[in-house]
Amino acid sequence: MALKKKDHLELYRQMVLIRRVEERSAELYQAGKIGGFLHLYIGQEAVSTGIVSVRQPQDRIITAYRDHGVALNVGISAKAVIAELLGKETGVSKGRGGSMHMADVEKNFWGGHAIVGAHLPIAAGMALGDQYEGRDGVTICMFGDGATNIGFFHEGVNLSKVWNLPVLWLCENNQYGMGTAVDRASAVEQIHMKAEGYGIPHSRLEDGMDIMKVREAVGAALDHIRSGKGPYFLEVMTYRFQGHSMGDPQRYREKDEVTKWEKSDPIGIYHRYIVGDKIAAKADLDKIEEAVEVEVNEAIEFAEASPDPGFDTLYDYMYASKE
Amino acid sequence: MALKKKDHLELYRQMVLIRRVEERSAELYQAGKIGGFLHLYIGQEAVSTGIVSVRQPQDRIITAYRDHGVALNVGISAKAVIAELLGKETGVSKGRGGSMHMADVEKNFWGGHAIVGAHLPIAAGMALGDQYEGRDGVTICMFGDGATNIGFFHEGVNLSKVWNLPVLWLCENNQYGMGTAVDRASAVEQIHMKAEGYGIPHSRLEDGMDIMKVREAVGAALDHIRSGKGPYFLEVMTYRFQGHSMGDPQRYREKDEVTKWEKSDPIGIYHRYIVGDKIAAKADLDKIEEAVEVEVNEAIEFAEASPDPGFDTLYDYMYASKE
Amino acid sequence: MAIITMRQAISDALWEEMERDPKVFIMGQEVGVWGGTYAVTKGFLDHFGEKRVRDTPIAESAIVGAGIGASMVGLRPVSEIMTINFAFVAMDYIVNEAPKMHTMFGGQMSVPLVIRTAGGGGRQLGATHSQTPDAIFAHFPGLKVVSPGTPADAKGLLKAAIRDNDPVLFIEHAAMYQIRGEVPEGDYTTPIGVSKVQREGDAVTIVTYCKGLQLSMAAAEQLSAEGIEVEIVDLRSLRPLDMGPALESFKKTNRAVIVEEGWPSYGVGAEVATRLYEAAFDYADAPIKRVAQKEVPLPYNAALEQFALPQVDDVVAAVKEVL
Amino acid sequence: MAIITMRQAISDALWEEMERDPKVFIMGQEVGVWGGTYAVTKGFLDHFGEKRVRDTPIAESAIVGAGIGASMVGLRPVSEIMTINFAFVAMDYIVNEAPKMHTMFGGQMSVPLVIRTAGGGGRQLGATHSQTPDAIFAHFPGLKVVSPGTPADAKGLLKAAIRDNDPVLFIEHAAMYQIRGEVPEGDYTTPIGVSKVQREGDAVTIVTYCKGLQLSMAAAEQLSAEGIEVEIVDLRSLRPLDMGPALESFKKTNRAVIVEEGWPSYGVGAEVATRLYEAAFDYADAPIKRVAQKEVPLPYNAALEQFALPQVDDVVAAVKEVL
Ligand SMILES: Cc1ncc(C[n+]2csc(CCOP(=O)(O)OP(=O)(O)O)c2C)c(N)n1
Ligand SMILES: Cc1ncc(C[n+]2csc(CCOP(=O)(O)OP(=O)(O)O)c2C)c(N)n1
Ligand SMILES: [Mg+2]
Ligand SMILES: [Mg+2]
Repeated sequence: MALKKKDHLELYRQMVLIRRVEERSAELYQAGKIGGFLHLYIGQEAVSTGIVSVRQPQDRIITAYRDHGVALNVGISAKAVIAELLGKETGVSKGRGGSMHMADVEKNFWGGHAIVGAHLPIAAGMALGDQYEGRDGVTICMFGDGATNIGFFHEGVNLSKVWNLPVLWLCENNQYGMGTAVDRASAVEQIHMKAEGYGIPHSRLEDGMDIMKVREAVGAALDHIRSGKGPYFLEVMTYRFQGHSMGDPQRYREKDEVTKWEKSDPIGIYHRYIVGDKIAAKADLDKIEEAVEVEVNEAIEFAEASPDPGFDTLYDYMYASKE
Repeated sequence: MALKKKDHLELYRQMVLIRRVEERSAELYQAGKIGGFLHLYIGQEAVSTGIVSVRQPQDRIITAYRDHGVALNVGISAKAVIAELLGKETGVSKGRGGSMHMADVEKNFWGGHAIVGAHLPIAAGMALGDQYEGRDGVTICMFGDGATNIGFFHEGVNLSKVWNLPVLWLCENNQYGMGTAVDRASAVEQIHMKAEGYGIPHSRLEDGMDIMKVREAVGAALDHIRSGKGPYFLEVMTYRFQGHSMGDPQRYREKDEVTKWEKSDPIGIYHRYIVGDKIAAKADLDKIEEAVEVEVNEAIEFAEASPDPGFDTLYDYMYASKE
Repeated sequence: MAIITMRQAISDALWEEMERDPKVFIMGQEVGVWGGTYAVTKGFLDHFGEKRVRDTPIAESAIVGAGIGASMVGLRPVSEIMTINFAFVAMDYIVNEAPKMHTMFGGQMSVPLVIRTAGGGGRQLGATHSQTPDAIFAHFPGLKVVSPGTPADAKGLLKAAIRDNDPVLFIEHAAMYQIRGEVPEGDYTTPIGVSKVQREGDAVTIVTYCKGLQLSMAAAEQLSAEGIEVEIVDLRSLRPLDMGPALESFKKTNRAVIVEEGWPSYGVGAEVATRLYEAAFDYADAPIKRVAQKEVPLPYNAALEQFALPQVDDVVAAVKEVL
Repeated sequence: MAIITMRQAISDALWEEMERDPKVFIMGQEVGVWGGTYAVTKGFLDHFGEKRVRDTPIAESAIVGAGIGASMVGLRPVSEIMTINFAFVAMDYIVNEAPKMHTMFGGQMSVPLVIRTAGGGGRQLGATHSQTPDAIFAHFPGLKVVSPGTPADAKGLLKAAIRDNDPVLFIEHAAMYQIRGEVPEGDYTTPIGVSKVQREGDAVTIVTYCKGLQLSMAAAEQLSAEGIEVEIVDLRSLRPLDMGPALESFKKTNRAVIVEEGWPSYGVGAEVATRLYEAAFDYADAPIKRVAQKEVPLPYNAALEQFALPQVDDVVAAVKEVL
């Protein structure tokens, strides 16, 4: 699937949109308008953008609480994302979920899950659903390096192989789980090596800052799975530029390390690629950035003007069964 | 550590003792004198006997609910074992534990645990205790093939490598977890391959019916660990001749398969080895069998004559803290 | 009406629902080849095949987690946890995933999952395998908790649970599969969250459920012989908890005894008693009494275990005390 | 007496106990390099070193499981579960391993383990991260459950917990680390299982603990201004549950309100109310009232969340209702 100019511009737009929404969210958080946890995806945009850009509509996506990237990639509007962050009724999860719990089932995006690793067996179950019904969708399950140490990981991944489920296990190795570096928490530093214990084919993409490489690696993995060969395990190396959540003292890493990684900013890399390869002009990209700026401003206005959920709605989603 | 004749006779005696205690226990169960679950170790005697024979006194042992073998190997008397099975105050766990919960802390045997896989993190903690205090004991943690699919396994084994704990992970692969054959539950059939996911050295002993081979493999593993190289993962192939517990309809395997394996009876193999190698005469072994017969008879008498725990003792072991 | 066992009633419910709806399937340990550890699913594998009768690894989190995932994408799984004691292993899924999905994403997702399990003591399985911790699951809004006391209710409630659009924890009693009772012919459901008067009387109100119903019925016989007619209200569901019939009865008898098999502290009796007082304080002529298990982990010894469990005599005594 | 924060009090208790006894150590996520997610163990790593301040993988079962193992062989671990919401992940260890060891093996083993965790809502963390499920842990005999409401008690109780020979679940409140209170100088312990009158009065007895104490104290101020003097009993431990002071107070005031932050159904209030009625039925002049959380998983939206949580006004209103 060679990308046309407009496709590149759209992917670039998504990455910038994620970045801008999050930068502004950080401000809104500081201003006390967003509460709870706010886990920024800044630095990792190439990963989710690359993944979503190669999936088919029937491929489900499910991820952890660091979910703004996927949310915007699948097409949830900045309005609905920011309104959710502000806890408004117009938020994508109606103000119930907040930062960690965005989902849009219509867009085949299944959340946003806050208990580390717990969504892996759930993802296996979704893949089972597709297999059971004879649908050819792949469930793409994204999780962090830290999540690979919890028992849920083991049970979910093992089951996927035993039942040959169409699931892509996609580890975003951003090198820390909160303040714990991979080698201080995981017996193996090459996370994808864990797949050996499940007989699942695996690989590591060393450069997850380059969206083109992410697309390639994920595309190949999806093809593998869709051809009926069962699960695949892909580790993508990346880095988060901000703290784990807001208010992280970041005692666990040197400023230098962050600065070094910031040189591999995925947006910068893509910008250089697009302009360098003459896919589009700098001016095209500038225009996108301006449009995103406008869009985010509007989204914030929309969100701020939106109503809180009414107290009378407290029990609205208690049960799916209507008595 | 070359074995002397008397050592061989002692090991032979232990294996026959396990066998005889369990055969009689099955009868006591049928007679309604033993309740609950009764998981027989028959067929697997070479494993626990081999392990216990090469451990040092400072090496802890912990296992699952299929624990009569280890209990007798570490030197808990047949009396205390059978009394426990009968729920008597004179039982090794004072009638509180039953078949699944035998332990003798004085003998560095830490049970007998009934929640599948849950004792693995506990074993890691014990090994941590030894490491913390600078003691050179190894914690030997035995578990079944089925147990390797639960999250506890993953968390315990991973931690052992991250902290370089002195623990021997010893998987008794008897080829079924209840009625589920290994390949129907585990993504890898070679269970020891799971150690790859933790960067832990591993091997499989194909013939766990031969106590001499078990001794060799376990001895080497213990040496490795005691030398400070961290955990080791050893898979030992074996087979249980009886059902999972009493009353198992055994729909999951053919009679033929059992019959075939019974030809590799570990006691028969050891018998042939001892007599064939002229380590001792058949008459010596006959004498042992007779003595065991007497011992077990006496143990049953003892157990049957022993008192039930009094109702006034119900709260005796509620708290270790005495107020 | 046919008289059948609890086992048969539950088995029939599953069978009929699987025949009715191809989206219904079963997964759990030993549900297939073995036919269910309590023989509830005997014959299912042959009839429905491996796709719909799925043996799983020993991985309770995956069993419930995958059930959640499959249910979210349109299937109707029945995830079986062999005994409620292993539900702790899947606790996060039961109380913190399944019950949260619907509300947390603003109604986008639903979890039409049934988690079947068997609880209870009295089978000499020791401290870890003999619990009746039903109340702790009922603490969580979003989860429905059902525990039938008769074959008819078991069948009707299980069918209702399978057709329900919310997660339902369905708690059977491992020592009650042999009890018999009349079961209506044909297809029927019994509504979740509706209590039922199982015996009429005017002297004392007994509120109970599951095994407690058996104890209470036996006690009622004895008491009747002495001219004391108790009214027995069977809660059947612990959440939603329908206090209607219990309250009505209490307003008539002015005396109540609550019978449960689990520990009293923070148990079912506490909730029911408190609600009776809250709604009918002026009707109480005597302190409401709880009959429950003694506050110890259950010992293996048969006599001691029975001593710790609530008995018919305890119910009789409690009724006389409140009279 | 110095006035310090709850955070400081807890930190001091840990520090002093680690200084006192080299067998005391801490393990959990982010306790070391990060300094504790709530900054309770800031500075500990530098002072005590990696051996005694152990960062762990995200593996709650291993954190508690290894704590159990280490405690069984003589250490005094403090296993930290970042928030009580993740305690479900380690549920088997907390309720089915730690509390069973001592009794199940007839007193041979003990588990002098402290499991520290923080619970509570009100921080916009959404449905999975905001719970106060304390009651469910207190359901299990063999486990001690402590939850302090003041800095002084936090310090004394944590020290007592560390010196206790049984497993103690120590529940802090994530929104209370900043509260201040007088704390005695020097080394002291506060006995586990002893309630305390925190405010004297004669109008109504308020029974509460942890965050509920704060709400109740604030309500008492308001009520006092209207001439209503409530007596406040702080349970401090949920198991063992000391009803002495509450009963004595109730016999004096004849009216009671129970204040807890968690859901009412099958919660703390139910147990306390039932015990008050059981022991002092004739003293009750009005139905005992419960003030608790509304029966929904907590939403993210700040206003809606607060609406669902019990407030000072709710306590005031409840007191007036029972008057
Ligand atoms: C079961 C559980 N334990 C602990 C936490 C707290 N926690 C939230 S995020 C996180 C780190 C996860 O790291 P990783 O999986 O690498 O993802 P990343 O944050 O780097 O994207 C932890 C420990 C949690 N949410 N769930
Ligand atoms: C967490 C948990 N789930 C299920 C069970 C029920 N159960 C007891 S033994 C067993 C099979 C274990 O198989 P394996 O580990 O291979 O040991 P083996 O019985 O073959 O010695 C199962 C499923 C349990 N005790 N604990
Ligand atoms: Mg990470
Ligand atoms: Mg096995």
